Amino acid sequence: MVESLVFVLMAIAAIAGAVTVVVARNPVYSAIGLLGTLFSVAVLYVLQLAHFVAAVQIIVYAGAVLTLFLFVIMLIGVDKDETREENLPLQRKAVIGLGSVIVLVASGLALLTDFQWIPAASNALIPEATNGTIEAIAEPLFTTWVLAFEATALLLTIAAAGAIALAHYRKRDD
Amino acid sequence: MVDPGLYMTVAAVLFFIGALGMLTRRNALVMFMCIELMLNAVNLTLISAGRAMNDLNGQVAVFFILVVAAAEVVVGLAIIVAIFRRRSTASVDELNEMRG
Amino acid sequence: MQTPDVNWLAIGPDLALALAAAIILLVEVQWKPLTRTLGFIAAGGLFVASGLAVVQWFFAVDAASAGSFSELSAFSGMILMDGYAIFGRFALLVVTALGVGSGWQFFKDLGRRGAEGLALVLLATTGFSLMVSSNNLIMLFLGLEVGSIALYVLAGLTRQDKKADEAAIKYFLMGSFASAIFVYGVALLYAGTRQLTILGIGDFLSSFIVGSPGVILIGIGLVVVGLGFKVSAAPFHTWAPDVYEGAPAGIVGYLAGVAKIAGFAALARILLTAVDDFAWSFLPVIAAIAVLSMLLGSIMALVQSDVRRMLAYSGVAHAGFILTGVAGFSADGILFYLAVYAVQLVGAFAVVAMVSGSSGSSSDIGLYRGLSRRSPVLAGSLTVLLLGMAGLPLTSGFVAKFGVFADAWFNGYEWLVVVAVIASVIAFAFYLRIIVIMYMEDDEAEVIAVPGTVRWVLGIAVVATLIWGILPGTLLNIVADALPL
Amino acid sequence: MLTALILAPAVAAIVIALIPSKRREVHLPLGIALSIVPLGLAGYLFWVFEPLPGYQHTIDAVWYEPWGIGWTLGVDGISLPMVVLTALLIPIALGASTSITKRTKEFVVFTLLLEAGMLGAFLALDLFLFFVFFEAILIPMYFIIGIWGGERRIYASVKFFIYTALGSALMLAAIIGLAFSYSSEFGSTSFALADLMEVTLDSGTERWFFAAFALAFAIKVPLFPLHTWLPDAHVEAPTAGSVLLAAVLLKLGTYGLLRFNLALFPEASVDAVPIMGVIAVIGIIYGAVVAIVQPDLKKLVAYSSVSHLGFIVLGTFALTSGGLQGAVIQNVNHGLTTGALFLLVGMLYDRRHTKAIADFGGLQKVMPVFAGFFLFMTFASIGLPGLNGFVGEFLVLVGSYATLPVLAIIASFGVVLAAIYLLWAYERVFTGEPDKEENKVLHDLSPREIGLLAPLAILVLVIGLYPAVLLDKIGPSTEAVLDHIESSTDYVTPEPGRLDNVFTAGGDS
Amino acid sequence: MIDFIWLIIALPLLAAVVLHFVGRFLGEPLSGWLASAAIGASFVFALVAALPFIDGGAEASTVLLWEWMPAIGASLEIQWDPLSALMTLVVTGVGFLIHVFAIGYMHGDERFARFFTNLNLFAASMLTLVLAGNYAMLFLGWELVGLCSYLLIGFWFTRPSASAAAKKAFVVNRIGDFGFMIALMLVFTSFGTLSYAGVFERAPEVLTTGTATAIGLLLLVGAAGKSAQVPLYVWLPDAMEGPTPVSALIHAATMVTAGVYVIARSAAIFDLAPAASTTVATVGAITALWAATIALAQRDIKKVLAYSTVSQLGYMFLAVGSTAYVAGIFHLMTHAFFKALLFLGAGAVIHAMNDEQDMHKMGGLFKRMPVTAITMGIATLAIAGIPPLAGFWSKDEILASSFARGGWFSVLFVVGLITALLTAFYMTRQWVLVFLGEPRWDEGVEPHRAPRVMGVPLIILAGLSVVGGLVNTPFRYTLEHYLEPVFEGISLQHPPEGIGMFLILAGLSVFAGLVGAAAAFLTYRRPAGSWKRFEEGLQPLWGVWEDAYGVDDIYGRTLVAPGKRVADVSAFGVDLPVIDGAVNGIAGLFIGLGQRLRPLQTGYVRNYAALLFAGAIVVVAWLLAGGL
Repeated sequence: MVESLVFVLMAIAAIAGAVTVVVARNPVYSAIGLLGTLFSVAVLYVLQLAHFVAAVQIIVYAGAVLTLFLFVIMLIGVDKDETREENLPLQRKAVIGLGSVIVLVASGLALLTDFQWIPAASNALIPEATNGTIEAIAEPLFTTWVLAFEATALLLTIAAAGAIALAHYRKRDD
Repeated sequence: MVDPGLYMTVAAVLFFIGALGMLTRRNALVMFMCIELMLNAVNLTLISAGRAMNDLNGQVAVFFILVVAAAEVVVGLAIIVAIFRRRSTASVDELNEMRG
Repeated sequence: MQTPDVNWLAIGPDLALALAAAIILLVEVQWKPLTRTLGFIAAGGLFVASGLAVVQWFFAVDAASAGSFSELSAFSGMILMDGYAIFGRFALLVVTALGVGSGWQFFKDLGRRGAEGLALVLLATTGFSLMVSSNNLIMLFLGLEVGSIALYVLAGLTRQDKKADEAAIKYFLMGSFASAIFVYGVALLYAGTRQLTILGIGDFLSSFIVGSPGVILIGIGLVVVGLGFKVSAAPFHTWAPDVYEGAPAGIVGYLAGVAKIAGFAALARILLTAVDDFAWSFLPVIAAIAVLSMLLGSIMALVQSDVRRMLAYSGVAHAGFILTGVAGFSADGILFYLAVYAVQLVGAFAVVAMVSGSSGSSSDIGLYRGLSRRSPVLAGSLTVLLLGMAGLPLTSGFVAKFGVFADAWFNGYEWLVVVAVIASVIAFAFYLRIIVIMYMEDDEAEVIAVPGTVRWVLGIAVVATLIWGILPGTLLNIVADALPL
Repeated sequence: MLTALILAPAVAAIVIALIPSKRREVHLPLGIALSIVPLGLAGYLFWVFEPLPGYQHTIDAVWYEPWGIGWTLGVDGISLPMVVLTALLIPIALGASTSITKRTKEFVVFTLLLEAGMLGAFLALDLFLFFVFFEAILIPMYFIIGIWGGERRIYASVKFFIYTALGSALMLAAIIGLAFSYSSEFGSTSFALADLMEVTLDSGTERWFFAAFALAFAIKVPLFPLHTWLPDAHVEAPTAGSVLLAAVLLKLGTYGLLRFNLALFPEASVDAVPIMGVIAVIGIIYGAVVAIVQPDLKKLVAYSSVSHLGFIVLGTFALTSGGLQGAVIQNVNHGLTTGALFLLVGMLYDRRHTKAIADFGGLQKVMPVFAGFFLFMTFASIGLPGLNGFVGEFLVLVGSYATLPVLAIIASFGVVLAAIYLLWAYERVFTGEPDKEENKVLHDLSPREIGLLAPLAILVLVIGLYPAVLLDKIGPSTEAVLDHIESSTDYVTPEPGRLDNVFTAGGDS
Repeated sequence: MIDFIWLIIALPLLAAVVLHFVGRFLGEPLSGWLASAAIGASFVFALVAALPFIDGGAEASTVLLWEWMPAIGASLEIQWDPLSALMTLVVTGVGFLIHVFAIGYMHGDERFARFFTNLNLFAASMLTLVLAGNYAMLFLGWELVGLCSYLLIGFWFTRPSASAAAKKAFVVNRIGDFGFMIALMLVFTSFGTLSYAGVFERAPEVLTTGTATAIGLLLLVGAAGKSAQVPLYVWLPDAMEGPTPVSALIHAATMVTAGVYVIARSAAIFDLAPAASTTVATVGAITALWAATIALAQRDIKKVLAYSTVSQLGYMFLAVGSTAYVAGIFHLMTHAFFKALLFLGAGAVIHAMNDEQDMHKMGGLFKRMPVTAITMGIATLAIAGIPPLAGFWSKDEILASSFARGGWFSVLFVVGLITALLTAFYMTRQWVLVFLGEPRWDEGVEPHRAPRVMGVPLIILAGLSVVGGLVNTPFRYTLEHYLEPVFEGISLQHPPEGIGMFLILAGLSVFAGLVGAAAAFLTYRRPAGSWKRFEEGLQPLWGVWEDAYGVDDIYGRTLVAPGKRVADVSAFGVDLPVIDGAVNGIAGLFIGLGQRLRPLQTGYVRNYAALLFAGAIVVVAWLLAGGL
């Protein structure tokens, strides 16, 4: 009962945030909207016992990433309203068209077919199985997934090296 | 007890909002946020699905996707900054020398 | 409390590359050595990696022949060490070596940032090599991102040229968009099957009949789109021309080659082994994409005036041809095509880089006028490579095309083959255009001096093109063992 | 033996490629010298060839086993003449190329590669192998036209390349299809002609495959209305190029029709007889008519080729021993006469740097020997009995009358037209008083040029009077082709002289 | 002997080859004598070989030289029988004389040797034709003589008119050959062989009347081309551009009679096709009259002879058409004598008059060149059919035979009779214009007596023209008996029996001849003014005759010009714009398509994303549609 209530609220909040991201004319507002979405999605995680992931979501996203975004926005000073005049005549039509097609397909799926999001869903939920505590996550993370975990190291190395290579200007460079 | 399908639907909606954002906005940063939206949708999907199937791997996967997102952000912002340095704009509409 | 199942051999090559990259970065920070020194380190890394890959190969072949397939999956099923993966990895290594060799001038020009450049190249290769060998779709996604992100950076690495930014940002935004789509597809596949591993999905689908496969189908579709982007198949190709044109000439060959190899290797593996039970439903789509790519690519290439864009569109067409092989539903045709095409591509771009200068912006076709006089080596090898891409007999390109066409026909896609052969004839037209310019129009511009590394790269590419064209068995016999688990 | 024959020119090409471009004086002589080797081999081959049906000196080496492709070579009465002709014309073509001064080395290399390719195409008995050669030939020819050609050489070379490639592309599809049918019938893949002849196709598929092959070869021949690449290619190509193009490359088309279409798709071939016959005859008349008013000598000869090759196709699809023998021997004849005519035009061009008929007149007075050769070849090409052209055309006409009487009659009118356009051209170029100053100073043929033409002239005469030298070797093979068709379809070759088919002979059905 | 029969062909051929290569060094007159010697030798050889036939009883024999095109029953084989022997003798005999004459005539020409090369080549070809034992070989000779005629008509190639005439001759002949070839196709399809032996024996059993008629008519087409019959005669008058000996040898004595020979040869086939024979006869009669009328009004001395040749050939066709083959061959022989003589005489005159050919500019030459005048006079009488000269006997036999055939042929007989009258008229007119009356020469012309080398042949031929007719008189049909074995089993048309009938018919034709001759003599004996007035009086008919009914430009307007237009249209109206245009059009289509598609690649990331996303949706939708 509570779950459903929270779900509904958070779902609405998430979508609202998302919409803000897309429609807000000022990047700063978009960032705020994104923040909202991230939070509400984090809550939805919690609703599904993904505690650790939710935490990471808040820390990494809301904490690091979004700050970074805002920082860059300020840095390059695009914190002003974006013009709405469209220099691609077809673009807006295309977007609307695509949007309606999606709605069409989706409703078609929902109404005409017995579409199941999770055909392999088990009818009995076992909360312990998916209780995403740190231990629970850590165990597969460092056994089955250890290689993937190592691979993330590469990712970060690249991110670092790449960022430096792109943005960091040494002397004697050009 | 909420039907996991609903979670998935919310995720789908988020995903498509993000996608449409990609098509409408011309500020690289915002487009980029839309991508973050899409990734969030993916995460939500994974978690909901995993929960419904009593499988923890979903959550583990989400962890990695988060990392990827973070890395992408770093590089992406670096590129944007680099461009801004030379062109002092973040509007990709002004980056269309190459076409045809 | 189980312990991680570590298999050093399985990740040996990747480890070697990653180490080389790390060493390069550290050495750079510490000693600021000559780029040449770093080059040697990179070469060493590549060499060791290749050596280990060869070891893996023999191990894999023995294991396969012994029937002990369990030995071929490592890290508790996270990655595979089957012939398919190793072949793909080896191809990546070769392309990397050739790419670095041909783009050497570019790294030199980068000055201090050459270190990052080299490191990123090696890391990208590592990522892609993990991608082709991974069994777990999330792992595959990781590899994909490792590679892609590195490529985004590489595309924008030069500062001589504003086009590079444009290329980088376009590549980056589109790439992230595509990866998001791809990973959503993965998520949906997971939702549909409770499996994240390719083999797992395969077993699941072949052992259960899914009542409402809708979510799985959507998943397949999105995965196809995401990887279709990487291999620049129409209509997901739009980034390719701009990136090829904008990115530094010295790196484009590598960039294009590895993306194609990894993308197709992954796509084929997923389609052929994971969701093969849905072949009946996705093969028509694949065929359609193939047709679109072949025709659009060939026709658009006809009207390009910039050689790099032309090669980009020809790349689109080639994606179509390889997809024809996918429609033929047999891995070996695809692998062979990938290998020979990637080599030709890197070779061709080596020439392009020489003509328009490593980080030079323009590669207008006019620059090639009378090239046969100004540099017979470049003109001659480019001719051979282009003829190879065009698929003329006695070049590997012909054997490759023939292979995929035959597969498609044998799999009941006669009409696709007919379209494909016609498209390949259209393609002749623009390959010939370059040759015409080089040989049949004279222009006494300055002579181009070709450094040794490039000579080596071209020599290898040309010889490979001819050898595999005249004695295809030399490679086909290997490919025959390189089948996915 | 055959392998050596194919490799000899290839090796020669490599040898010459290794000589630095600076030593430009050696390339051409050396090239000619080396091209004597394959000629010798071909001559030997001709000498030891037994006049029997079936293939001789066959080689069957595996190329790539899983695909069932092989280095399968063999020579029979149908390919033998073409092989000899090819080997003979290369030294002559090279000898006629002294006027080529830029990039001599590349020129010689390409010519020799071309020879290797052509020999391979004529000797290949594996469809994959054949296709490889068939397509590979385009490359050197493309360069020969494109680099050493005339004003519009690029247009011509690209047109030539794309056009012919388009045809062969569909053939490739058909080849794959054949192999597939074979593998689904016999379980193993093979591209060997002998194997694929075993395949049983349903008539629909067979017609499609026939069409694909026919298209490829029809473009190569070229048959009306697919001929327009030919005049351009001829006009622009250098002398050697034109000679080889007309004498050998086009023959790949007629040869292919005879060797592959008839052998692989007998049923469809029999059904296609009227169509192919009509197309051929249209070509004969049309080519001749168009040739009449051509202002350019090379174009005129080119269109005359269109006309003459129509005879070959007509003979091929007449499906009588006369017609087939005529077709095969006409392959050689057209090669000799038209090749010689292009040589002559080329020699004229070297002196005067124009090919326009209007620029000449009264040449017989200034260069009688040249005029003599030209007239000789003209009459050979008109089909004067006693010269080779007649043997082929007469065999074809008389042979095809039994099955395609109406077409044969129309076709024989092409002989009249041939007289008109060639003699008119001769009249305008050679007779009258030489009026233009630059024409009065032209020097007659040099001994070298006479040496190039003499062998052709001798062959023209020998074949014209004693065609048995070829027919004896051709006959058994063409008979074998007929037998194959008769055995695999309900077609019966009409026997002239049998009372019951005096007037009901064949008919167009 | 018979095994070496091929020498008859080989000797002149050899001489031709030798002359071709070394003639330049032999020079004049040696090369001429060599040529003459060669053909003379074959004459002697032929004579010896023919003796057995003359005293009768010898079998015709066939010698196979070698297989030519076995697949279509074409082999090179020589048929040695009375007919071929006779033809050989005529060809070699007359040929020899003309060769000798030419030595004088061609004196001083810089291509003297080349002339004799071609002349010998012609002799060899003609002999191939007549000695052939196989239609294919016949066709070989048939075409080779055509070639030689082309070469010799255009011998003075620097004259545009000459080379044009040469081309015309060859092309028109080709049109005839077109029919001939189809005939051969029919023959082969019916018999499975082309050799005389095979064909003639089985003809009755194999051939239906239809086929026989078809073959016959097609042969006629060929023959009409070669023998200058209506409507294909137009090339012969132009052929007079060639040197006069050529006209004499090729266009009077030998080549042009090939048609007659072929029809006589194919008697076995025509025997089965009466309709074809009738056609032949009719064509012959029409030609005879048609050409005769034209000949009346010609001013060019050679043109008169040319048209008279056409007309005489018409007689021969009339003969063979009315199945009086012997008569045809007989006339062929006699005509060879006197027409050759006439041409040579004309040649001598032209020679003497410095290449003047217009008879209006001659006259009074009798005193200057009596030999020529007398010999030509004899020939004129001969051709006019005045007994007992050769022409009388042969022409009379033809007329008599056609009369005897009755029916339609009696109409043809009348035509022949009229022609006889006209012939006498124009021949006499010519002789008188040339030799009698007051000289009308251009100033500076000094006619001189012909050299002996030219005179002797004239005299010999004159002798033949006198006695030649006696080989086949109603009193003794020697020739007929001689040729019997050739035509055995074939119904031959003979002149009516009985001396009375003969006298009547002979009387008629002689009367016609005398009337014509007399009329001409009286008209043209008088001074130029008067006969000019006479000719004026016959206007406009005379004018029509003079320009030969304008047939040439009728052909020009109805055939040549439209043909050229067709060629022009198809070359520049169809080939380039339409067919080639289509090819380039398709190529352009793709380029255009590409250009049209380029804007798709806008360079805007949002567009790219839109495209990609749209693609994604399509793919997904398609998968769902297919999968559910």
